[in-house]
Amino acid sequence: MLGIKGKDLTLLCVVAVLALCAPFILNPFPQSSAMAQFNAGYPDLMQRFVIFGIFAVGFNILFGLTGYLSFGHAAFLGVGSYSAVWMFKLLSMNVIPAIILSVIVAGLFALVIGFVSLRRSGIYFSILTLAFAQMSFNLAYSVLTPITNGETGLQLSLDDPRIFGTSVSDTGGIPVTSLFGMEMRETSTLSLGDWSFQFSNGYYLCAVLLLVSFYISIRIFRSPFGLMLRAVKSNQTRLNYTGLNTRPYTLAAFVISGMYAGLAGGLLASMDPLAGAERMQWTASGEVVLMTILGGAGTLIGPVLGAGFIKYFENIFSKINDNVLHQWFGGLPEGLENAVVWFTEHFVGSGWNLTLGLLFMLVVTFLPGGLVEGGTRIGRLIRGKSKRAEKKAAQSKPAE
Amino acid sequence: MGILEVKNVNKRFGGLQALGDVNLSVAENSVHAIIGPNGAGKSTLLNCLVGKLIPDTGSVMFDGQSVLGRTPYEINQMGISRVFQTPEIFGDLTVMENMLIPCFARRDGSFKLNAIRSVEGQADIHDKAEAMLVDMNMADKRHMHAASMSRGDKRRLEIGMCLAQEPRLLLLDEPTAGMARADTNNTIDLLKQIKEERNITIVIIEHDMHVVFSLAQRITVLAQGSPLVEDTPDKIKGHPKVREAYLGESTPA
Amino acid sequence: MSKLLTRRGLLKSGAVGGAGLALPTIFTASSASAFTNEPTGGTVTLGFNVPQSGPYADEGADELRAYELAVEHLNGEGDGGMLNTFSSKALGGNGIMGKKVAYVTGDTQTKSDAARASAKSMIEKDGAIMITGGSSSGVAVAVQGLCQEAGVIFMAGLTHSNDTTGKDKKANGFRHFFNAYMSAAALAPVLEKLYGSDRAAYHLTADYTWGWTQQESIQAATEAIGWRTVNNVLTPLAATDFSSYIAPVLNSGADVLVLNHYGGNMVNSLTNAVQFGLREKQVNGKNFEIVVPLYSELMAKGAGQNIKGIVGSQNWDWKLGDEGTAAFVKSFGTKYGFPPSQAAQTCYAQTMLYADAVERAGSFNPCAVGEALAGFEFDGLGNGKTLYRADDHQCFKDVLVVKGAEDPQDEFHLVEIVEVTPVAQVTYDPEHPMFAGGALGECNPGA
Amino acid sequence: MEAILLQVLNGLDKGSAYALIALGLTLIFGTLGVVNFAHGALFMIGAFCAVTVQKVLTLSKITLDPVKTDFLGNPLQIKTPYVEGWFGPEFGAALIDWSVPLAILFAIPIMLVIGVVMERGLIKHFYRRPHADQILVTFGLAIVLQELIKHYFGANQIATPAPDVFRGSFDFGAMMGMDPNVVIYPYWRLVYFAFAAVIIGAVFAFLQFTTFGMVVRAGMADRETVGLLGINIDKRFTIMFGLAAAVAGMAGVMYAPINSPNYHIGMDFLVLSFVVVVVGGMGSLPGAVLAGFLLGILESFASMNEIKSLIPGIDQIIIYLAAIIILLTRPRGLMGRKGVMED
Repeated sequence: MLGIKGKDLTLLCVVAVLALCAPFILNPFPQSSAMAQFNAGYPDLMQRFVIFGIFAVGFNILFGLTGYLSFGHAAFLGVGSYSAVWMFKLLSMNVIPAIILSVIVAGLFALVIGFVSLRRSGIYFSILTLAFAQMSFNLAYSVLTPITNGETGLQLSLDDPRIFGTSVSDTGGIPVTSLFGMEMRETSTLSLGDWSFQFSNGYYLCAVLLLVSFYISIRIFRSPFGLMLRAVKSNQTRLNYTGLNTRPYTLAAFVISGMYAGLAGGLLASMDPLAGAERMQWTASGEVVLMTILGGAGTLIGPVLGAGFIKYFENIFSKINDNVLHQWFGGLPEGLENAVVWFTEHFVGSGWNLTLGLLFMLVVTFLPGGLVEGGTRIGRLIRGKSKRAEKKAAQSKPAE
Repeated sequence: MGILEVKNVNKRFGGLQALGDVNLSVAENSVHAIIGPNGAGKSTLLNCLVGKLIPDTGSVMFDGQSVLGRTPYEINQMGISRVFQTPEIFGDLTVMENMLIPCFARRDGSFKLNAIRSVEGQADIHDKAEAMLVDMNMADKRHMHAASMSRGDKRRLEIGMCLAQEPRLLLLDEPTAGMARADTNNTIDLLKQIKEERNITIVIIEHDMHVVFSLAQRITVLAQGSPLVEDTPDKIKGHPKVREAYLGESTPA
Repeated sequence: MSKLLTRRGLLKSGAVGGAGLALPTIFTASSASAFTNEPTGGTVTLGFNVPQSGPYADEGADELRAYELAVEHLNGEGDGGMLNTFSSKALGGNGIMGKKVAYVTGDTQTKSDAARASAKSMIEKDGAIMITGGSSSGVAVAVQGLCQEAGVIFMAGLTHSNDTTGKDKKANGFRHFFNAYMSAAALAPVLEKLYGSDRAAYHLTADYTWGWTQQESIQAATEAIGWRTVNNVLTPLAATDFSSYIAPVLNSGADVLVLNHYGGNMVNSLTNAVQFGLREKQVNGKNFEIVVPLYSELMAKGAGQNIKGIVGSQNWDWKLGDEGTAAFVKSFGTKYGFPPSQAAQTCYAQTMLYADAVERAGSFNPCAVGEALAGFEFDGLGNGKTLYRADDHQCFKDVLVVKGAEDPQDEFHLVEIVEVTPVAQVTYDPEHPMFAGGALGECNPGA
Repeated sequence: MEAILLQVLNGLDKGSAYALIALGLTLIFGTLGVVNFAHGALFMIGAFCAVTVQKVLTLSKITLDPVKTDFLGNPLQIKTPYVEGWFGPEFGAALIDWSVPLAILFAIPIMLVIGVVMERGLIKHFYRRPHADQILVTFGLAIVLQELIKHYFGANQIATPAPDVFRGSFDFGAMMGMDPNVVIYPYWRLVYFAFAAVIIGAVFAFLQFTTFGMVVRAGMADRETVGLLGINIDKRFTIMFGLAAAVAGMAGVMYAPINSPNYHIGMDFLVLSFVVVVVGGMGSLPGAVLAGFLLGILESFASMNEIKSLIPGIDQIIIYLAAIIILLTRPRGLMGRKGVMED
């Protein structure tokens, strides 16, 4: 089906089911329970999961396959966002032209940066991409403010000269982004007893695009092009002496992953029409690197898992304050309650970064293949089969 | 006129004359060996043939076309394949995938954005790779990680990958270096078989005289960057200058 | 947290998504409520969105302390703080309109993106009816825009850029903090008094929107008292070492250095300037002076000894003698052991003002609340008589000119008040060129 | 002319900071091949050694003032540092005043231990892992260290002044016969420059002239061969890690008076130090130092008003622009070795 089969097809179906049912899956706890804090099934976060999933899937096409570690991919996401917002300002509130433009602009930007950076490999390549992205960020924050609106970020205003559509909506506000009249922010709520599930148009647009992106990524992984990219990672000398020119292959991978980043940026802007310069900072580029490695570089599903993992901690753990903790541990004796709260406070609220840092270390130390490996191990445990020998053979890295 | 014509090639590295006025003519469909002591310039010469090094002066013509100024992949696309001293294969990929790559390179040229159709879906390439694996006697290893194979198998795979490109000239850089005797013999047999079954010119650089004398039709002896003699194996064996310079025997007084 | 059975995100209309799903339960059509996150249970949820990571985390922590105190007071716990001195008596210590006040917190990371994400989660997930907090103008403008679209009220925290209530003003957004223009208007007469009217100023300006608006304001105000502006040099946000910007100052003919920096930039540039010994130098026969237009307690702490004698402006200071300030300092100091910062006071006041406006409007509807706040005159929240101007939702009140203390008695006395500039002197026309170009637009209740 | 001289001075000073940080990083990253994202955190911990020493020295005995009151109306607490009680007010005050230089003595052993523990406990297991894994684990470590510091010292910057004698600046211009105040430079920055020169010199001498250094240099060039000689290169690499941490830490201590440190100061320097090391060329210590000074001087020149008015915003990007140009014209940076971290 769809030109893919076996495990890949299963994987795509699993991702499809997960993505479509996310509003249920991410809201497992009843509203009134103390655990409701851990629910992640609200539109903004679900959109972020999916959008950063797309970003990471694209990054993985470059990094996972060719091994070229770009430290400047956030620049493409940022450029995508800016293009999309400009499209909303100038053309129309329909998300389609905005997303198309953001993919194209990010692709062109990636073509230029990739063309220059790919003249070097290894760490030299990483630093070149980093340098380009940092230049973009610094300029966007300061000198380019007329285009980027600098510190605040580019946003819509009431006097945008929109060619198709109005500058001001009927209610006197700024028009909202839509897909042929279907508003992106529109959300329906389903209440089932103490549970309530939110279905947002925007989320479903993102989810569909994630599936498309994921599908394309599978096709690329399984194509001769994907094979060549893996060959680039494995042995460039042999590739050259097999009559293949590595540069166009790596450049194509770079541009494709830049376009994925542009798509993610365009979607971010479509869900919430604001493009901030921080999106291009090195920390943002570093984040997608971390997502990919954390999930499992070079695997299909890993980057999506990594993206979800990091965004979950950023958005859910940072919101747990001592007030919440006292509610949770209110049943304990006073002294113990305070001790537990004091201890837990290190890891939540303003300490969410600490938890994330510790988890990075734990995952990479004990699960060398990232979260995907964790999944495989659990799967093996469940099936109860010891495939250790087989696994070892498959994993052993080349000695030379 | 041979298929490979090297004329007056000079190459200096700083103060060292690595190659001095090398002339070489390799006849089509022959096996030509280049021997010489360490530092004689064998590898430098080979690197000049494949575009890794550019000679200071002189010309290298392959089938009437100059290879100078072309990159390794362009020269390869002209029909020259190279086997390295240490097998250069795609260690992270399976044996089958290793074999697929040259097949694609043969069909699609140096770059093609073939990103949608799956590898499995391209039956012509698949069959060709499969056939080559069978030829190389490696079909049972097709799902193995290339890096986890023995040195001899890696060499066999590398040669197979070169052949899959259907080159007109195959360059072998000490193909049996570091191999056990059994592997060496297997490699010799394989090369003999290739010589018999395929229309292909082979240039081989080798230390192991056993290998050289069992394969080569002509031998060039390099010493200190320049050709000492060129002749048939039998003549070379008895040549006094060669014995002195290379085989390390002093000429009887 | 709030125990609402149904919550809605940024919704507009009917149950489009659910039409196809034949489920045996109710899809709550969003039109059921009149505005976003209408509180239906016994609690009302406020969203406190402050920096918890990044360089402003301490400022964020102080804001959060103030919010927690405000919630206590609103719910009738503690000593009531400024509730007792507030000129409006609508609040009775029984929550807001009888509903107990609950709150959620989030981390802005001082990034527009992260701040918006955090605010969105408060609105979509936790059902927050009002968002407040923040420690930079970029964040304030970004979150204000979001609240406008989502249909909730935004009560800005610390934001000093003219744009927040200038070209980026929004009907749903309100600012209690003062702005760059007001700083300049308050500072100029004091500077004239202290340093004379024949001065040449050299500006170092953080190269982003807030820095520019402050520089523009200060330049205009100082030139009006006869100063010359020798140069204005933009410095990168990421700069940590300002030596190469400061080194040429002495030789430029300027005798005053104006540092249009905030936070880490300000601490570093001031430290660097003092290191260069600028303050001991004589130029044009006058003592060289340094001015830091926007001060904060935390920055003063970070710069340590270097702030001695340096003049700047503040929105509020705990050493003000009025009744409201005293009450606030007492309840804050008793609870936390140190006096509140100006960020804390602004955040506390904003929460009180919001709650009071709801009570007076008799509704949580943002439009009703906005109407109650617009043009509202009050006293007793620490800044004396204050007006929430209807034209741009900016508070007008006295502005403090302060100076780094020469010999502080303890770490809480790092700055001393030089002058309290009366509100009349810092008031400007809503159409002033520095604020022109935006429009409040219509208030948006969301639904 | 004066302006140029001034910016050369500035550049040398900035450069010495960059060079010092890059030197430590290149010992780990350029030679051991470990991508150490925690290097900035080591610098930061060094700076907090200075903060800690200052805090310890100012630990105070509290007495109540009979007259004055604090902000809540309670009697004012007067703090007298214990050191002033023990050693007399004068010597005690001098000790506090000199807390930053004193912190160097304190920082060296601490940083050595931190470096060694870090290598033995964590990094050791990652030598043979892909660089990506190294990035993840060291980045995680950096966050953890940073958050711990934030938890105990707060997020705000903490003023750590240099001793009083180094206040103010030296007038180079006057010395060279120019007008006074034209070319001035703060004393503490001159100290920093001299300090950096000494440390850099010491590290080079150590690697050049000791047997230990010889083995390490050989090991950097070819780890396996040295291992075959029966020399335990791993142990020496551990010590190298400690050394690198100590260099980073000392750089941090001495930097504290220039910019009041906060928990984030390491991250601010991290990216920059990577750029410096790579521009210098992987595996080359002299390269890292050279690149540090070069980028420092370029950055200073770019911030000159004359140049800024020519190309607005050039000071925002100069380091990155220079890095790009250098890496495109010199494939392995200024002095990089072939084959180090090129794949």
